[in-house]
Amino acid sequence: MQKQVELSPEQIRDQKVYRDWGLTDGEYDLISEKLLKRLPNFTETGLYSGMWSEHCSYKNSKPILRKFWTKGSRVIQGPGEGAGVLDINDGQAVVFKAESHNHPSFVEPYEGAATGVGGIIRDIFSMGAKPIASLDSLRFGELSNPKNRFLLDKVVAGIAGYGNCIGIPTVGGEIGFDKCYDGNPLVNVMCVGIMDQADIEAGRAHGTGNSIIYVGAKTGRDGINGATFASSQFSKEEESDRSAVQVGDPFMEKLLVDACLEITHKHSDILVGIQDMGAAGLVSSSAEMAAKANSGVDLNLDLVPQREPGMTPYEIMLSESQERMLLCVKKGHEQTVLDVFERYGLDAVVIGSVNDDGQYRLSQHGELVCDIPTKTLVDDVPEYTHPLVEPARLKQPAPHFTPEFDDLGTMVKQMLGQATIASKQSVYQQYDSRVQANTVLAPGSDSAVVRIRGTKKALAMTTDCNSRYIYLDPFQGGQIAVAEAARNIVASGALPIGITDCLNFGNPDDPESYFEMSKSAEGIAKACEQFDAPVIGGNVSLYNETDNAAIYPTPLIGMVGLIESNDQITKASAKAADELVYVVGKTFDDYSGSEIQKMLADQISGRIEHFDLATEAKNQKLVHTAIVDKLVDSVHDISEGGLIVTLLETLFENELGFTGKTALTREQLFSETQSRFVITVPKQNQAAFEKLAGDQATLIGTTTADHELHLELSNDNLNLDVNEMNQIWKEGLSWLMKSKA
Amino acid sequence: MYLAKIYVTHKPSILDPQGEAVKNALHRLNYTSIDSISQGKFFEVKLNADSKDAAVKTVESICKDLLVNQNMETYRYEVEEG
Amino acid sequence: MYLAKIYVTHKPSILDPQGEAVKNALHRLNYTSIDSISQGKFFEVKLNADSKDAAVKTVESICKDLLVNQNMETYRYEVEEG
Amino acid sequence: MKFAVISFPGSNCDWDMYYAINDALGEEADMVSSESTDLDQYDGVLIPGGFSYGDYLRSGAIARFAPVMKAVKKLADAGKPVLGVCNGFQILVEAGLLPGSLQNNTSMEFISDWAPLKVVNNRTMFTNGYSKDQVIKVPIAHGEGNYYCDDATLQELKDNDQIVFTYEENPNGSCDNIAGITNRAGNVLGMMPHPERAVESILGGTDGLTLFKSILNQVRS
Ligand SMILES: Nc1ncnc2c1ncn2[C@@H]1O[C@H](COP(=O)(O)OP(=O)(O)O)[C@@H](O)[C@H]1O
Ligand SMILES: [Mg+2]
Repeated sequence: MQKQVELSPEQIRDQKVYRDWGLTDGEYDLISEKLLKRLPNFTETGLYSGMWSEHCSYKNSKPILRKFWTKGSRVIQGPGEGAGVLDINDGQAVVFKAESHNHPSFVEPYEGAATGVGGIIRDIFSMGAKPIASLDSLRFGELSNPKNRFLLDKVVAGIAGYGNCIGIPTVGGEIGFDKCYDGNPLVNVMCVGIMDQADIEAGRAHGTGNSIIYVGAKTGRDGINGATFASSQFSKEEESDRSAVQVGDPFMEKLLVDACLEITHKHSDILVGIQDMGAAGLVSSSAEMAAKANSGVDLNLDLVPQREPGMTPYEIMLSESQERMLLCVKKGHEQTVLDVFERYGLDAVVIGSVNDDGQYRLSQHGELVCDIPTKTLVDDVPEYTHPLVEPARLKQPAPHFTPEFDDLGTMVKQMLGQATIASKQSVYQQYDSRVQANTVLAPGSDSAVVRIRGTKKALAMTTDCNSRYIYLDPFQGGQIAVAEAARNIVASGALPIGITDCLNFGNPDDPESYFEMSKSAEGIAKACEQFDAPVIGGNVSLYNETDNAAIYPTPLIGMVGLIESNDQITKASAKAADELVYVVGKTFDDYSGSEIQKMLADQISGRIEHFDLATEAKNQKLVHTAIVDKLVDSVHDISEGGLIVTLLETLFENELGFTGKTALTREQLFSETQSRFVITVPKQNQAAFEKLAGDQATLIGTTTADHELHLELSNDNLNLDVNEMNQIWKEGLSWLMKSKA
Repeated sequence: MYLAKIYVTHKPSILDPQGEAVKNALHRLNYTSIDSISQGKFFEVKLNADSKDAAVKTVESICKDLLVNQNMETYRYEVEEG
Repeated sequence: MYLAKIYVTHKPSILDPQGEAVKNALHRLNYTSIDSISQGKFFEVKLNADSKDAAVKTVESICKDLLVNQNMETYRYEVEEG
Repeated sequence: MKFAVISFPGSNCDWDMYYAINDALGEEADMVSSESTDLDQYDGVLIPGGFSYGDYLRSGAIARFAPVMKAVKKLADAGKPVLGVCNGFQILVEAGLLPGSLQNNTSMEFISDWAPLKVVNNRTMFTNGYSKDQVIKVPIAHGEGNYYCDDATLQELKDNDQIVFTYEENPNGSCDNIAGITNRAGNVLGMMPHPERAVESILGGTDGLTLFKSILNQVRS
């Protein structure tokens, strides 16, 4: 037995050991002088360090999160619970949330990504909802670096390994590559669930004497105090973690989902509250459940199922072992709940009870090892506002960039093979996107669409964030992230109803980084109101820096849209030859932050121009109306790579061709002006569509059956074999992955 | 030609869901005398090398580079002529 | 308490996609001296038994019943007190 | 007709199968736990996909010992239809109801996609609704779908017309492009592709529905 000798309270104070755990001198003084009026012991100090970490307390980001618009007419549960809940009519609700698992995925990519998926799924079913789909959002450094190829390979395998086994389809996502993610990959995952509104659960523990039940995997020394480490910067020397890597067990979680849903559906009368054990494990779930209900808990740690002998209270409480849930159950009814879990072969144990004096009390081996007011763990965390300083690059943006290249056809081919542009099929074909047999649009279209069985409704979902724009202009970039997500939602025939976010940023103590965070949040908030898509939950991941080099600010937007009638579901691929092809929205010379700028200049720079929310909303409305009026066959939004990439992607699936003419320049084919779509319209709808569209859409040509593209431009002509382009695009990513050393 | 036998096992504090599942299955089959079971990997590698030392060096480095996930696993090996 | 070490390998004539994949990966990493590689499983089982003979008997039968697919795999084991 | 859909711990396509029968086909299916021991009231058994017992050790290896498997054998011996899809196929193979084994895909990656399949034998109780050599489109989603058997077994499969579906483009390295086989008697079918995911046009096609209709045809005639 490795019984550790724990430091005494005085040693902790004198040696300032709390600093190693991420508590500042000020925080420690607040705890000992004001909150406890005594020195906290070893265990207590550990609990504060976990609960007061950024990851659990949002102490640095709360002022920013308050900027978000969270109201909206559909909101049933906004930010604050495990996940947000929106009304989708007929007494049904959708529940969703996104979560980051950046640091664990860098340390151990397969398990880090897998446990990220497992964690976000627990947030969804702990609300009482059945998880119906997951999405991911990934960022890596360039694939020329073998470490990044390794990370991509393993992260994708981890997401697939967990999602496929548990049987929740991974229906969409996105991947981007930029140098700034070297050493700081981003792994964000989002999960969506549905439920009857009557079944909503809350993470609360109240009612003196009610029992606290622990269920699921045994507690081991996995990811001890991971929340604290997730809230600190990497340095190169410290790549190896002290505690054991967390390993996911999707089989166990499948049993947990089924068992917990059975309890929330059949025994809601005796279930007081339920919450997953995520960051800061047992302490955060139990303290939060109690604090929300103004109560306290008494827990006996000897009863906690343990995988290893000799675990200390600190280790037990701060372990981040996966696949565990905490329930509060009415006194006298414990057996009913234990029986359900037993039928699923799961460990479930009463480990304590709710008290009415508000204390958070832990005992082990007959000794009281922690006795502190529960609220001090959760509600008394100081909040920090930080100075904002506008980064120099934003004050004086670089001059306008104009792409220069020789042969247009060659340029198109190079563009299609870029990691960020090329098809992600080699990734998403590793994800079971159809299990549950509800997936209408699997990965490969603009947003994923999942129908709701037994109704005419369907949900559209997407993850988006072009961090290059946010780097160049946090406020407009934040708006664009939301606008782009909405554009993808609308393209599939849906209307946005809400978003979740994952705010991936650098060190908040850096005023420039904090400025980016603050401004982009303002941009997101503004755009959310415009598209009637409130923020109902999210997650913050700060300190994404290695040796002081920060990532581009990357506030991921996960958006969900509602389709009232599933005959409106629209795909990105053109269906047939002889259809009219229109571009909705105007094209300007917008190259700042574009893929072509990155390719030609090997960096991004400049000012974001020609974006405004009103135009965006107007164009989206046109597209949505045209879909509802059944005037269009396909809709594909224009994003990275510009019009030419979108046009080709429209043709690929059905091996179509295109002939047309436009007043645009050849350079403008790569412009990334926002608020645009490529749509195809059957000829018989031409008059009706043009009447509706007015000058918002421009006819550029027709689809043809011969898989050739002929496009006349104001300063060039483009002739391409569409199938050849398809091959370059389809194989681009595998090719980059295989260029292994 | 040399033959290397490489044994890869879980580090003790790392969760081994696979071993757990196999143990539970055996218990259900009434093998109640099974106390614990851990599942690892076993590689047999044939390789060319100029000397046993050189072979050992290669084996050591393929373990580190590919066969073993040092975050979670430990390994040992035997190399013999064969 | 007894400790059994069980080694499960593919029958030589049977396709071993895992071993192939590992070999190819090693070749891509420039370990061209690797001639062949086969990947099997390695179990460490702790079990209670009255005698070594009894332990061996149990090990033999859990192999046949569960651990090994005799269509494709062969096995060997060592049992020791421990 | 009354089917049993067998649900093992870790099955995750059990409800998909259940809905395919009850909603799309319009027949009756019950969800039956792998702990149950009696299937006498059923006319056929459907073993769904998923990761029974996590697919730890080998896929299907632990499931084969579930109490229900004795009853499945009994029903198969009685000549009633038994269909195993994906993990169901793996379980049938481990249980010895079908020959051969299913190994890792040669890419060592899970693959999820639509796969064109050729109906090699349309004279089985599962395929009488297709025409011979018809190419149908059915989703695949598996990491261990690489069918393998020795040469003698393969010859037997051929001689007895036990190969029912083959892939048009081999996604996993399976021998002779095998996607689905029956037992010698023809009443036990194992296949990696998921017919239960291709039973409604909104999901991308209905080629899988024909398989379930074929079972009905056979039983009714
Ligand atoms: N990591 C991923 N996981 C799942 N699907 C992905 C992933 N990356 C991209 N996709 C899918 O590929 C398609 C194209 O993605 P993307 O280029 O990001 O679309 P857009 O630019 O329209 O947002 C989408 O259907 C998306 O869901
Ligand atoms: Mg799109």
